[in-house]
Amino acid sequence: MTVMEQQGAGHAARTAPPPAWQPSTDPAPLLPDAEPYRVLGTPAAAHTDPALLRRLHAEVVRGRRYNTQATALTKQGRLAVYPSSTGQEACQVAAALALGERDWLFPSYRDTLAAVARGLDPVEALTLLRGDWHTGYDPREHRIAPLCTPLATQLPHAVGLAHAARLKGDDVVALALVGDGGTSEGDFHEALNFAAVWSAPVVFLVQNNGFAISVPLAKQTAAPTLAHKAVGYGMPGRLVDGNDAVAVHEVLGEAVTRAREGGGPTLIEALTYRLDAHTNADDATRYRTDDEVEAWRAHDPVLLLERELTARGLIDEAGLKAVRDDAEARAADLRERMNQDPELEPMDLFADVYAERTSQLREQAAQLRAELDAEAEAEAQAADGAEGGRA
Amino acid sequence: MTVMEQQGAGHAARTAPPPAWQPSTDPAPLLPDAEPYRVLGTPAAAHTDPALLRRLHAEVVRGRRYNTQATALTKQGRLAVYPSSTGQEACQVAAALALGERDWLFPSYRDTLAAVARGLDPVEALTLLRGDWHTGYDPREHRIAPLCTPLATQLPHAVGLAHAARLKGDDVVALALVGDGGTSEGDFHEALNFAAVWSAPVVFLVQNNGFAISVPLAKQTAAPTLAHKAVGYGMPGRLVDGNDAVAVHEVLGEAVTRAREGGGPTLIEALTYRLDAHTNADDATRYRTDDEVEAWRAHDPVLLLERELTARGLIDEAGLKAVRDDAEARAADLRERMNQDPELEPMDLFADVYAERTSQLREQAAQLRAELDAEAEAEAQAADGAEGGRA
Amino acid sequence: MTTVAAKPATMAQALGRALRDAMAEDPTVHVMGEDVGTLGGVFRVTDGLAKEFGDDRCTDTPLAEAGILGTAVGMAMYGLRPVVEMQFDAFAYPAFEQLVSHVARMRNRTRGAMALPLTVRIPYGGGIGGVEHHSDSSEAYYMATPGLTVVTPATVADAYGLLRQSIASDDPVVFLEPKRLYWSKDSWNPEHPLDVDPIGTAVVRRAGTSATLITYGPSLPVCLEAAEAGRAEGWDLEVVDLRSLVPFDDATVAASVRRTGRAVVVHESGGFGGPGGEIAARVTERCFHHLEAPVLRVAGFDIPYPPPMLERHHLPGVDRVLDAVGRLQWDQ
Amino acid sequence: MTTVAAKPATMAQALGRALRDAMAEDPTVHVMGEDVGTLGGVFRVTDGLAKEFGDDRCTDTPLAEAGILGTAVGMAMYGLRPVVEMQFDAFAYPAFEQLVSHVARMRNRTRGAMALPLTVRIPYGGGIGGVEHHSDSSEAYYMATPGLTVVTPATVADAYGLLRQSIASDDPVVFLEPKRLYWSKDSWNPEHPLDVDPIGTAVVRRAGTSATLITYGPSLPVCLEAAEAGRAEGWDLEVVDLRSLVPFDDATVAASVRRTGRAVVVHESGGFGGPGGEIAARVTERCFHHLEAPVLRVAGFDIPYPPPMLERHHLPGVDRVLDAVGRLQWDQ
Ligand SMILES: Cc1ncc(C[n+]2csc(CCOP(=O)(O)OP(=O)(O)O)c2C)c(N)n1
Ligand SMILES: Cc1ncc(C[n+]2csc(CCOP(=O)(O)OP(=O)(O)O)c2C)c(N)n1
Ligand SMILES: [Mg+2]
Ligand SMILES: [Mg+2]
Repeated sequence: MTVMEQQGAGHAARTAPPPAWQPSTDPAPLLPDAEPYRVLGTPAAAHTDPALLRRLHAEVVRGRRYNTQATALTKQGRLAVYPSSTGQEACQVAAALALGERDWLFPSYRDTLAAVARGLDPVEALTLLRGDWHTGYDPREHRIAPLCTPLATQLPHAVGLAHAARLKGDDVVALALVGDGGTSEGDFHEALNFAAVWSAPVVFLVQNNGFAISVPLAKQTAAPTLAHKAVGYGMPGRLVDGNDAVAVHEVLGEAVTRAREGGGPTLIEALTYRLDAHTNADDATRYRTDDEVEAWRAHDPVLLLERELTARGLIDEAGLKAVRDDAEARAADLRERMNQDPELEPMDLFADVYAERTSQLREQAAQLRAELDAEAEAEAQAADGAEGGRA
Repeated sequence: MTVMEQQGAGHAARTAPPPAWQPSTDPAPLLPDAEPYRVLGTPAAAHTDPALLRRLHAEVVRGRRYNTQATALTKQGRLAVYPSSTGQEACQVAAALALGERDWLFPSYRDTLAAVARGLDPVEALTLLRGDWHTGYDPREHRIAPLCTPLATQLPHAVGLAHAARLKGDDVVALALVGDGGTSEGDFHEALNFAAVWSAPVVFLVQNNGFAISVPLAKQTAAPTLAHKAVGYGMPGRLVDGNDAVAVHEVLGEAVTRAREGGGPTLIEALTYRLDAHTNADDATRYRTDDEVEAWRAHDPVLLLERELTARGLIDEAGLKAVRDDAEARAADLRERMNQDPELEPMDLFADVYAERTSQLREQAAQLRAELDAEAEAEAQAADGAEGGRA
Repeated sequence: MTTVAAKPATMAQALGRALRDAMAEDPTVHVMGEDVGTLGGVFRVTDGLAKEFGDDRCTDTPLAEAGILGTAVGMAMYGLRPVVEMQFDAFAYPAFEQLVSHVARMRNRTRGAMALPLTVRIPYGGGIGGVEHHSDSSEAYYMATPGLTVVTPATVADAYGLLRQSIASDDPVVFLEPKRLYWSKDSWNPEHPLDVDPIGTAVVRRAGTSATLITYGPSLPVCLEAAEAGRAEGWDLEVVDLRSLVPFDDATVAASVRRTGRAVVVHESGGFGGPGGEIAARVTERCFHHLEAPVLRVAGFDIPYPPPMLERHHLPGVDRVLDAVGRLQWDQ
Repeated sequence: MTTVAAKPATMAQALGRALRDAMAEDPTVHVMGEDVGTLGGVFRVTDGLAKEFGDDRCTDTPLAEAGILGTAVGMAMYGLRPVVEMQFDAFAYPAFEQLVSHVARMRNRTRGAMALPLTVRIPYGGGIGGVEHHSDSSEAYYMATPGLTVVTPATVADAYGLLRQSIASDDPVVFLEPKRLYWSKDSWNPEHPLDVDPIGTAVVRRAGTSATLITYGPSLPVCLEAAEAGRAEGWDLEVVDLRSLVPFDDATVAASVRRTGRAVVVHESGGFGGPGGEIAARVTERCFHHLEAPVLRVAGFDIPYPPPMLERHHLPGVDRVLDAVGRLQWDQ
C-alpha cells in the first residue's frame, strides 16, 4: 500500500512516535534552586536545635584542629602527604553525621576527616597517607570504604554496594564524596546513571571547593551549577552552602532519608573552599590570590557556627574554650601516636595479593626473606665490629 | 580575633560565598521543550520549501533502498555484518545535509548512510563492514571520520577536531552521531563537558532508537529525556522527532549555524526507531513485539515525507516512481560492485602499523612472504599434477 | 583428569550451564552486563538466566563497562559474587582503570579484610570473522596485573569446571572465553562437571617425547592438530594446556620441557610483549641445561587484529607451528 | 654519541626545555593536560609554557583522561601535534580504551591516510615515596599494543633529545618519564641538544666483557652503579640502555650479549608479564649458542606497588642486580 492509496490531498495528518519514546518525567522537581540553601545567618537558623548546633560546632572545631595537626605531621615527616580539608570541615562533619550505623561512607583522599568524624581512629584513617600499609582499617567493620585516590572511581562502588544492600533487603544508604574536578570523569557519569536507573539508595555529595589542584571551576565546567547535572540522570539536584554545617546537615539528611525510603539517589553540590593548598606538596600561591582566600576566611565554617551560637547566646567563652581544649587534646593524642614508628613487616608485601600465594610469590617471598636475613646478619656483624661484606 | 570580639549578641549576619562559586547561568534556555519538535503533519509543514521536501524525500528513499540492499548483501556473504539504519533514514540524511563542504562528520557503525548521503561512494563506506581493509576512504578527503565501533569514543575526537579548527581560525563544524545506549558511556560525558568548556563548534546528535541491541531505554536512563543531559554541561538540549526529516534538518541546521557562529555546542536528541534488527546477526524478536514495530511503521520517515508531498500536491505517482527508480539504480550499482571480490594483499598487514616498519615487523613480513610464496608454489605444483608437500 | 564421555555440548552451553548451576547453588551469585538478560548475551551464554532467576540476579545494565565493573566491585564489597560479562574483548578496555586500580588491588589494600570475589567474563581472540575491535587478544594486559587470576578454558569440560571454580574463588578472576571455541562440541560429564583440575594447574593434553607445545585457549586445538600432523615428520609432540596464565603452573611446564628438551609456545595474541615472552623466559630460566634449542614462539603478528578477509594469515595455524618445531635445531 | 659537557640541568628542566623549543619551532605543537598551565604541572615540567605561548597552546583541561586523550586524537586528526601529560602513571588508565582502540590504530585503520602525531607523556615508576597509584610501572601494557612507539629516557640529554624526536614523530608515542630521575642532574649540550641517537636505538652506556645488563629508564643508574660495584667481584659488566621498548633494538642488544655470553635484564616493573620476559625471550632466540647461562631477570615483585615505607624492598637495587649476576653460572 502506497501513501497515495492511503490518503487524498490536503494537510497530512499528524502521527507521533509511540509513547515509550516520549519524555517521561517533569524536570522541574529535579532542578536545584538558583540560590544555594543556607540556614546560618538567616532567620531559619533561629529554629535550629541548640544541641545540633553545639554538636556540629564541637565536631567542626575538632575537625579544624585535626587538619592543622595532620598538616604539621607532614612537616615532621610523619605523613607522606596530607590533602587538607581545612575550610571544608562543615561538609566533612555533616557527611559523617548524616549516616546511620549501618550506612556506608565512600571517601576520597581528602575525606579522612569525614571518616574520623564517623568514629574511625584518626591513626587508622591516616595509615595510607602515612605511607604505611594501606587503608589501616577494616572497611566492613566501620562501613567506610578505603580512601579512594583515582578520582570518581569510588562512586560506582557506592552505587553497587547500595544496590546490593537493597537487593538483600537491608535499609543501608551509601554516601559518596567527590570533588568538583572529579565530576568531569567518566566514572562520575556512569555511577550517577546506574544509580538512577537502579534507583539505588545512594547520595552523591560534591564538595565544590572551586579548584581541582590548580584548575578553577570555570575550566572544569560550563554548567549553571554542578547540581544541574542531576537532571540529566533523572535524580534531584540540590545546591547548598557547603560552609554552613546546619544547611549541609539538613540537605544530606533529607537525601539520606529519601534514599532509605526507596526514593532513589540525590546529587548534592556543596559550595566550599579549601583554605590550605591542595596538599602539603602544593604551592597554592601559583594559582590563586590572597584576596580570594581572605574572602573565604570571612565565610569560614567555624566562624559561621560560632557566630550563630554566640548570637543565640548558646555558648560563652568558657564553652568555646572547652570545645577547643577537647580538640587540642585529641590532636595531642594523634600527634603522640603518629610520632611512634609503625611496625613494618616487609614480608607483608606478599601476604594479601591473593588469598593463597602463587608459586611465583612464594619464590619471591623466599628471595626477600633471604635478603632480609643476610641484611640482618651483616648488621649484626657490623655491630660486632666484624667486617661485613656484600650480603 | 575571635568571633566573640567581632560581634555582640543578636542574630548572626549573613555572609555568602564569593561570587565565583555562585550559579553562573540561567538553566531555562538550555532545557529542551517538553514535546519533541515536529514539522511534518503540522501546520508549519505548509511553509517548508518544496525543493527541500523533494530533496529530503529523494534522499530518504535512496537511503531506505541502500539499507535493504546492504542487508541483502550480508545474506550473500558480501558483507561481514550490517547494522541497518532502516527507520532512521531521516536522521541520517538530515545529518549529511546539515553540513557544509568543510565540516566534519563523525559516524558510528550504524551511520554509513549518513556518509553516503554526504557523497561518499557506498562501496567505500561499506569497506570495513565488508571485512576488507579498514575505513576504505581517506577521512581527510571526505571530512568523514572512520566509522567508529567502540561506543561514544568518537565524540571526544569530534570535540578535539572542532576545537583545533577553531584555534586555526577555520569555520569548521563537527557533527558527531551516537546512539541512546552510547550516552551511558563515560566518553559521552567527557566529550560533552570538554565541548562546553571549550565552547567548541560541535553538534551532538543522539539517535534514540529506543534500544541498545536488546536493552530498552528504560534500563539505560531515568532522565526526563536524553536531551536534558545538556543542561549539566551548560549547553542547550533539543528534542526532535527523528523520523521527521524536515524537523531534524531544521534543528540540526540551527545548531550547526550556532556552532559556526561561535555559539558553542548543542545536544540534540532525535526520537526514532530501527525497524530492522540490531544487525543481520541479531534476532530482534527476542526483545520486542511485532506490535511495537508496527506502531513505528505507521510513523516511518518515508511515509511522513510522502504524505506531506502528496498532501501538498508536490508529487504524483510518476514523481514517486522516478525517485524509486533512481534509488533502485543506485542499489543495483552497489550490488554489482560489491559482488566483485575485493583485491586483497596480505602483505598489507604490515604496511601501516607505523610510518616505518620496525625490524620486528620486517622479520614478520618476510616470514609471511615466504609462506605465501611456498603456498603459491605448492598450488602451482598441485595444478601441474605434481605432488605437493607441506610448504 | 579425563572427561567421561557423556552428553555432548558446545562450550557456550557448558558456560551457560555453569552460570546456571552456580546461581542455583549460591544466591549471592549475580550475572550482569550488556544484553545478558532478555537477549541471553550476544553469544547466548546467559540464555534463560533472567527468566529463571529474575532481572535482579541476571541484569541488563546500562551501556558502560567501567560502570558495570565498578558497580560489581561495590556489590562484591557487600558480599555478593558478581559475574560480569564484557561483550567483546576490546569493550573491556573502558573498565581498565577499575580492573587495575581496584579489582586487582582491593584485597591487598585492605590487608585481606575485603576480598573481591568477582568474575569478569571476556570473550577473546579471533577466527570468527569479526570486524574491528571484535577479535582482540588482551591477555597480556591482565597477566601483567598482579592481583588478578587469569583463566582460559580450551575444552568444554574445562569451560564448565573452570568457570565454576572462578565464581567460587575468593579472588577476582578474569575469565577469558575463546570465541572461536564457543561452538566447539565435546562430550562431558554433567554428573561430575566439577571434576577438572584446579585453577593453576596445567594439563598435558597429549604426551610426547620430541618437543613440548605450550599453549592455551583458542590455540589448543591448533596444537593438537599440529601434533598429529607432526607424526608424518617423525615428531612425537607433547602438548601442554596452561588453563590459567595466573597462577602459572611452572612445575608442569618445566617438567615437560625437561623431558622433551625442546619447546614452542603457541598463542594467538601478538608476540611482542605477549604471554609467550614470559613463558619462554621462565621455561628457559628453569630448563636451560635441558634445552637443545631456544624456546621458540608462534604468535599473532605485532599488528592490530586484521579484518575478516585477512585474518587467516595472522592466526597461528598448523603449518606455522610445525615450521617452528622444524627450527628447533634437530641436527645438533 | 657523547654529550658535550655544558650547562648542567635536571631531567625535568630538560623535558620542559624540549617542550618549549618544540612549541617555538612548530606552531602545531600543543601541550594539554591537568594542571599543565598555571601550575606548570605537578612536576613543573610545563612551567612557563602557558605564559609564553598562551592558554590555547598549553591548556589546563577538564579532569578526565579519556577526554584529554580523545580530544587530542581529534586535534591530531586536524593536523595539530598534541603533547598530552598524564599526571601519574595510574591516572593514564582511564584513557586506555582511547589509547589502544584509537591512538594505536588510526594509521592502520586508514591505510596510512590519517596518522596521529601525538605524544603522551607519562611520569612512571616509583622511588619517590608516593602513595597508592602514584608509582606504577605500566610499560608492559603499552609494549603489548602494536601501533604505539614506547620511549623512555634515562639521561638528561636523552630526555631532551628523545622528547623532541617523539614530538616530531608522525606516529603516536608513549613517552615514559622516570619520576625518580626528574631531579637527576647532568651536563648536556644545549647547543646541540638534538644530538642523541634516534628512537629505536639502544646505547651501550658502559662497555664490559663479563655479562650484559639490559635496562632502561629508572634502572639505568642502578645498573651503572652495579657495574662499578661489580668490579670488586671481578666482573666487567656491560650496560645497555634500551631507550625505547618499541621499536626494540634487537641488533645492539644481541650483539652485546653475543660478546659477553651472559645477560641480566633489569627493570622496576613487575616481573611476571613484564618487559623482561619479552627481552629475555628474544635475546635467547637470537643468542642461544652464545649463552653460558640463561638470561636472568631482576624486576619488581609481582605485587601492587608497595607503600612508601616498604618500597625499598621492592625496587631492584644494586645488591639484587649483583646477586643475579652471581647466578650466571660462572663455574661452568
Ligand atoms: C583519575 C585521576 N586523575 C588524576 C588524579 C590526580 N589528582 C589528584 S587530586 C586532583 C584534583 C582533584 O580535584 P577535585 O575533584 O576538585 O577534588 P579536591 O582535590 O579539590 O578535593 C588530581 C588531578 C587522580 N587522583 N585520579
Ligand atoms: C564500548 C563498547 N561497548 C560495547 C559495544 C558493543 N555494542 C555494539 S552496538 C551496542 C548497542 C549500542 O546501542 P546504541 O548506542 O543505542 O546504538 P544503536 O545500535 O541503537 O544505534 C553494543 C552494546 C561497543 N561497540 N562498544
Ligand atoms: Mg576541588
Ligand atoms: Mg539505540
